[in-house]
Amino acid sequence: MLKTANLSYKFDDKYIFSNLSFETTNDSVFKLVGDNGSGKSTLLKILSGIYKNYEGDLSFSEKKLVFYSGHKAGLKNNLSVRENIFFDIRLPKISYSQINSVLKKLDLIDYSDIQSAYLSEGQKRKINIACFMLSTANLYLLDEPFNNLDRKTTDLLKEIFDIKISTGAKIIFSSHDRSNEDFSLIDMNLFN
Amino acid sequence: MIYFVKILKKEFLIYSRKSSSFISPVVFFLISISLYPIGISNDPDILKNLAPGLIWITVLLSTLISFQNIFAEDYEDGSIELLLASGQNLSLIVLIKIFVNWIFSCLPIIVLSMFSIFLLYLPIEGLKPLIISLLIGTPTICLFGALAGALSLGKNSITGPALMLPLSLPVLILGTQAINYSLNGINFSSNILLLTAILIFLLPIILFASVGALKLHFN
Amino acid sequence: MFQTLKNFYHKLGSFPWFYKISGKVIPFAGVLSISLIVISSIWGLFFSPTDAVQGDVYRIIYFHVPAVSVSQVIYYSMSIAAAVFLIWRMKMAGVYIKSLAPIGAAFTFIGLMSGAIWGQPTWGTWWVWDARLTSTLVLFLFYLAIIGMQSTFASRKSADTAVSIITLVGVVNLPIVKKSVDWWNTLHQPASISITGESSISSEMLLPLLLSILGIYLFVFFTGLLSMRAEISTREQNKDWFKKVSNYN
Amino acid sequence: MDFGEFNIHIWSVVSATGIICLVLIYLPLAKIKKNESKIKNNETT
Repeated sequence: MLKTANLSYKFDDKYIFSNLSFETTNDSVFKLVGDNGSGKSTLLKILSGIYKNYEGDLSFSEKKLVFYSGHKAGLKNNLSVRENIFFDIRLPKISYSQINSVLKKLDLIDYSDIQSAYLSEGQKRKINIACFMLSTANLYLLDEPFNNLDRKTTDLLKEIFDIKISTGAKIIFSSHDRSNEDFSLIDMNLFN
Repeated sequence: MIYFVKILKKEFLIYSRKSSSFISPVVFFLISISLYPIGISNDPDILKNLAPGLIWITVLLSTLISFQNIFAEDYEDGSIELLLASGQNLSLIVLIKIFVNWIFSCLPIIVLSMFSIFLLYLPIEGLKPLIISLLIGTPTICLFGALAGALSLGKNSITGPALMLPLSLPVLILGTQAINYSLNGINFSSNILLLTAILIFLLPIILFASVGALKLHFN
Repeated sequence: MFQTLKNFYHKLGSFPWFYKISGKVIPFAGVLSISLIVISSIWGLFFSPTDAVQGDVYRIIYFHVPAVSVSQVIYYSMSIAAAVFLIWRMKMAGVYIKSLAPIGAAFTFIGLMSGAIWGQPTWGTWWVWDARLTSTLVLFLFYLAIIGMQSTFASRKSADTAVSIITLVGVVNLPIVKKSVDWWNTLHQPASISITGESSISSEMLLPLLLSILGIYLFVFFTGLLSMRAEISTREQNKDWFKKVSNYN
Repeated sequence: MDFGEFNIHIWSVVSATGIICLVLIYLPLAKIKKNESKIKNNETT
């Protein structure tokens, strides 16, 4: 559904990456690998529509419903966990029972009425995963989703990947872990 | 549409939870207003003449504190990135943010400015133009504040507020003049009309400019 | 005709071309403008007749009027450049705004300062809050804001765009400021003082004035080219053409 | 103008204007010189 041709991005006069060409036709999950500063986050931001000043072509074959998750989760400190999910602008209208079932899976149900300022970093990551679970998008762009996750949550996230794929969605996520786990690789180092 | 209602509710909730957003302008306003008689003079005649200008300038300065709220936190926590990724009409979102900010930072001050009747001996016939001119003038100031806030995002520089003050000069002049007119028994409706005209004229321009300025940080 | 204009536009947008041409033009512009300013100043200060009403102090006009007029022209030209930058993304327009803003601020300052020094002996006051003076002051504040905004952005392009936005907002707002102060003033002060209100100027005084205006405009052209050149030399430091050019010199 | 009489108003304007103009010329010139010599130093080392 997504196709790029000679995609380049420059900050002032310096190219972050150049002539990136790939296509997401057959596979569902893409792992974006590359060294620090190779432009992984930048590429995800371009694909999600945050950065618009790219060069080259970027086309979507069907109507895209993007779910983007960056380094910053967009959580509001003075909203509770439940409110943060309920008012997340990436999600469609959802009910509290839906939120509760997701929070249960993530072991966050006891914290659902606590303001997110009092949560640990790992728990804040889990709120973002909860939004990921509830989303009905067809293109997921996740910036380093597996970073600093415990074993259990990592497994859960992989499960969610499978569920999302079964609905026909595509997932592109970045990682600096090069070990291949049956994901198609997009190697940023090749495009510099 | 559901999307914008959601944002509106979210903004309301955030502002109402964040007590500093509406308490600090109010506290600043009340303290300044009660300092003027001590600092300048407690002579009712002198204060009466100065009251329109003093109130307007104090309102201007106390709203200044709140303009950092409009975008700074959203920028820090990544919400603006999510808004941009959503592909929705950003100018409407910015308008909602300015509106909520106005309700929480300007509206309480406008209500409290009635106290100037006691504290600054403003004659009672000046109250009506004071309230009306503040109600119509402060949204324009919030617009300028949003532009300044969007331009100076991520930096705690003085450039932002400093930029906004010369821009709001016409509003200040027309606002104080409306009160002075009514104190002198002159019809002040032309000033109110001009303030409205400025608001309507500048609303799309400044909104457009603020959205542009906001996008500049994601380029 | 259109084609030549288009070619010229493209050439104007090219940094190497500008750097080459400005290097040739700058010495002539500099010599011409400075000599014009010196001639007009000497003429105005020593040889033009003394004013019947104001005495010798009126000679400040040879500095005041050119500075004020050029400071406004610079702002309007900057706003045109801002529009060009925002519409066609011409990099040179960004360079133009950034380089001309300090010059504009300097001349606005000269205008305000000379006005105050002139006002003191003639009106008996340094400053009057009338529309003209207030809007010049606001103009000065806008220049300062434009200069201050340069450092707020990481990317050069974003900074240029932000500055263009402020410049355009300023150009919309300046007439409003001027008009509103006009209305405001009608209540508070009777029109007792006006800068241009004095006797119509004689040709012996007018000639050096016109000369000094011409000189200042040329001077702005000269320093404008110079600081654009300086700005380009900073921005394009790592470009091959710039390395080549600076090694030849 | 009477050469014997020193008019403080005029001469303060003249000197301030002169100084500002000189600064306007000097600053960009210094910047250009610095940037160009920087390149030369980098090339030789």
